[in-house]
Amino acid sequence: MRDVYVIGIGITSFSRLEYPLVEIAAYPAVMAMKDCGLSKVDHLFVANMGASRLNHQTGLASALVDHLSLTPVGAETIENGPASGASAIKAGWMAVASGLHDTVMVVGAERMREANNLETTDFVASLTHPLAEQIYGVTLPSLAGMFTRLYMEKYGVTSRHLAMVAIKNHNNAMLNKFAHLHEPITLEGILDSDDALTNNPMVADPLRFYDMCPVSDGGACVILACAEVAKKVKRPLIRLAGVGQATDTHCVHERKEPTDLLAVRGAAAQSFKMAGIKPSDVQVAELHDAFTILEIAESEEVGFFKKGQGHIALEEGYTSLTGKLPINPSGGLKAKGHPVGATGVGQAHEIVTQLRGEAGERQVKNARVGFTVNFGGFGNNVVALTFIKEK
Amino acid sequence: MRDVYVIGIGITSFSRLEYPLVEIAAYPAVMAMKDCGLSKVDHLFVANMGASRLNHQTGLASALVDHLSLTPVGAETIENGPASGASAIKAGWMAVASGLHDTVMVVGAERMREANNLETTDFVASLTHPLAEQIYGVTLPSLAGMFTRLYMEKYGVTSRHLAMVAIKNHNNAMLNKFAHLHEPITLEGILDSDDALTNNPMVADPLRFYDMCPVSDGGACVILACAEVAKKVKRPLIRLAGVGQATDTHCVHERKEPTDLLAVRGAAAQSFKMAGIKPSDVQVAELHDAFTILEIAESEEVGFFKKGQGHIALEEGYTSLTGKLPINPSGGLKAKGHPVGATGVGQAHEIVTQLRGEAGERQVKNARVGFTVNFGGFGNNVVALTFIKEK
Amino acid sequence: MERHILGYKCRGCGHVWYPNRAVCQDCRGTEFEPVPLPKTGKLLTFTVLHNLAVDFEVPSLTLGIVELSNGNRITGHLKIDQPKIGMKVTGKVEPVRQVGYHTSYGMVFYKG
Amino acid sequence: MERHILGYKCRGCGHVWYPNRAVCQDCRGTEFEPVPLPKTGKLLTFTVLHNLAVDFEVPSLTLGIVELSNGNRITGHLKIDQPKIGMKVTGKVEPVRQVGYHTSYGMVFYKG
Ligand SMILES: [Zn+2]
Ligand SMILES: [Zn+2]
Repeated sequence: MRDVYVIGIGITSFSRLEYPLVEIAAYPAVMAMKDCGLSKVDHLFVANMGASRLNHQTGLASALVDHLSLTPVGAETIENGPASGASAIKAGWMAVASGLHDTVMVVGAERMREANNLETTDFVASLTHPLAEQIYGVTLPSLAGMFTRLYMEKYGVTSRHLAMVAIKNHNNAMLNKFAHLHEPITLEGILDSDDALTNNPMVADPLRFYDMCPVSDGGACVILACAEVAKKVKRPLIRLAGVGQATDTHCVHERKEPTDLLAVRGAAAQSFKMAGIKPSDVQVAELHDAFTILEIAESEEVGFFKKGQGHIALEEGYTSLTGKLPINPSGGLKAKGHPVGATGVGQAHEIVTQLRGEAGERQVKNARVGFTVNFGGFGNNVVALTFIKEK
Repeated sequence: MRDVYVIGIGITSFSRLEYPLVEIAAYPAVMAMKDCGLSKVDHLFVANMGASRLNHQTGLASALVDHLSLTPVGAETIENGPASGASAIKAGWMAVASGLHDTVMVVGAERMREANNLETTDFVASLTHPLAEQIYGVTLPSLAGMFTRLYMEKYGVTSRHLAMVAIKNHNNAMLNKFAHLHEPITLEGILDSDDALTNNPMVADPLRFYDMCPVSDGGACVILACAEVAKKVKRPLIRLAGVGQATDTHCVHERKEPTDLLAVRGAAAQSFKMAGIKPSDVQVAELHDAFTILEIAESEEVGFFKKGQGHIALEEGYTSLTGKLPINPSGGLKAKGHPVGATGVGQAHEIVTQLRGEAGERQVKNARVGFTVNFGGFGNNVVALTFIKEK
Repeated sequence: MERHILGYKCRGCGHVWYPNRAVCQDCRGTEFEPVPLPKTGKLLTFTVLHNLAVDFEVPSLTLGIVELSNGNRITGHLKIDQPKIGMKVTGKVEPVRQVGYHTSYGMVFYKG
Repeated sequence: MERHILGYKCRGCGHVWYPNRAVCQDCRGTEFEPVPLPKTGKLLTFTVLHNLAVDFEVPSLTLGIVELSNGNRITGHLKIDQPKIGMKVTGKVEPVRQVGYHTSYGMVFYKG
């Protein structure tokens, strides 16, 4: 197995984008090609979840490979729900590590805001079990709500802790021009004031509006390459050192300990093992905070903190931009945005930007080891990536 | 790169299936596990195109991996339009060849008949270019119709030749219990009699009803493994010896010679080269005859016959079940059926069945080298696989 | 006739699964026999959901996970004013969703 | 004002692409300027399509590919009784599809 490097990156704003999906996908791809100076690649993987239903388009990878004038190279679309992005990166890693291809472009793209909010909610809910969850109107927020209630009961997490995740990530997003939300929020405004319930209504009790990520359009791209190509390119050497994946029961109710996220635990352990590092070696992480509770729970499951201690670390500022282990410096899904198929690629984009030292005002100092968790469904298919900057 | 073998296969009937999509996917998977005696695999790839739009389900691979009790292994859904199946097999091949996994299950599944015909047509048409084709009501049959008209003009193919493809493949399907259509047809009935235009109306002039494949539900599975595992399993050794893929322009109107299928040509050439064989070494082939004209055109592009000579070979019985090179012994998409995401896996299933010598009444004698073409969009993303039986 | 939600009992090891699966997680058996699930149990967790899919014509839904008396767990609707984790509940099979002409039946839990 | 279908002229090499692409196939340039496509050309191939998507309220559509006078090719509707490969055609930009409130305009070709 060969070493695999990220040699080029690109991203769009995560927000509402008024151009066709293939152009949302092409923009970061062209940016990434310019970033590394390559004009051709050997293969294309596209991560997308909603094109068929929300945008009336199938065969997106085939459309993109032509739009980028990369024909006749092969192309596939990879779907793993909201973890499609990291799954596509995993596929690209496999293609390069195996020696089959020297360069692989991975593009994540999604255009969700063409549909209205009810349609989008219903679309994302199609991840749940058709016969045992969907028929009840179960949505991802409702699963998160039930999970949060148990988490609070068991570990002493409060609404205040959840709000602190939101505030931290909104603050980080203020420093990220690509982020969807540039809106500073305060405990006063979303929790303590008389208007708090109006500003921040219940959505899936105990989760409130500001505990949820926005619905975003957006695209991101990473170009992967073998060492030989990576060394020719005049960019910092960022190695995709660890790739882990694990699955869990489809129905949340089947999980023995419903507050455990075993797929996160398994994927992270694999990723660290492949990279030859420990959780404590990680210096910057992007975790899948589609709901505020998930940042806390994942930070425990991957091994940064003991189970039930994530909210304490948060409270102590350990995960702030200036803390010992900044989590979601980009703003996370919570404030950077969540164009589902693009999210995992966007996380990798942020980590590479950080490890290169190109993150500007939100730069985590001297970060050499970065990590991402991309979470499919309600944690039933999770991919975790480890990135290491080489000298 | 390691050698990769197909060690287990399974399939459902291609027809109308009244059970949930995940069960359509699980049935052939269980059959394939029983076929090779494995109860666990290292990874799952699912090929599917329509679940999100037609069946209101996303994250199908995550659903299936749990339904088969294969958690915590990783799983992804791969989409490449009607070539999703072969693309997923390619991904599985990559995972085994690279040494990352020893065993990979590839399942193709589709449930299309839950939707009505107009919806299905519109769904498949979402493969065409949104701005330059879809807005005109362009569908896959209309692209095939325009292609056929030129092919007739240029190479002397007639409606009679097209009907002969249909009749041959319907006859083959009569010998395949898994086929969708068990309906013998004659030149008299579909072309020569007074009732022919009623029996066989124009759909996309010059293509008629019997030039089109049916809309099918169905699933198929192949389990891939490295040599070490393959040799332990008590099944004939069928090696996936060649994997080729190529893409072409999204808009058919952009192709310099609109009667050329360059992606078929490129994918086949790559596949043969990797397998170390020539087109003339192939003894049985499954070609993507979603429209009768495609069997003829592909048989030329892959190098079985010179360009413009495919219909002559057909006429001479060269491609019949008892001919020198039987094409579509299963009945092909035309009569076996076309559950889009499952089709490529179904083709592989047939070739493995033939090379094993387990095809019963439709057995091609002493076949040792088999070949498949799986065609995404209207030929803009094509995957070609070569299978060789080892002694 | 009283409606039931079905569990699937593995013919190999006797474990009852809900919902159904093609292969038993415990013994890898592939044959199952449908058995009615019990209707009483205790509430494990719940939420009140305010953003609903378009076909629900109510302002909010209370959803919960219940551990049934046989140990199986199930997701369902709660028709309970002040649900509490750990409370005893009893289910009835009722219409839970209407999409076009298709009515889905599912478990609706009441207090006690 | 007369409507046009736009081609995209590469600022690098001058090639006009239709439809647009992000990268020029010939010179790998990424900047394009929209230019109106000519409306006359010759018919390359066509079909009469009888199975239409649900939003077309006509029994059949005649679709064709036309090579325009500048060499670009375009797919469009034909309003021609007896189309023949090679015949001269002239296009007008007209409504071609209505999905809900959204009208798409495209090229409709007439004889001559
Ligand atoms: Zn069992
Ligand atoms: Zn150019």
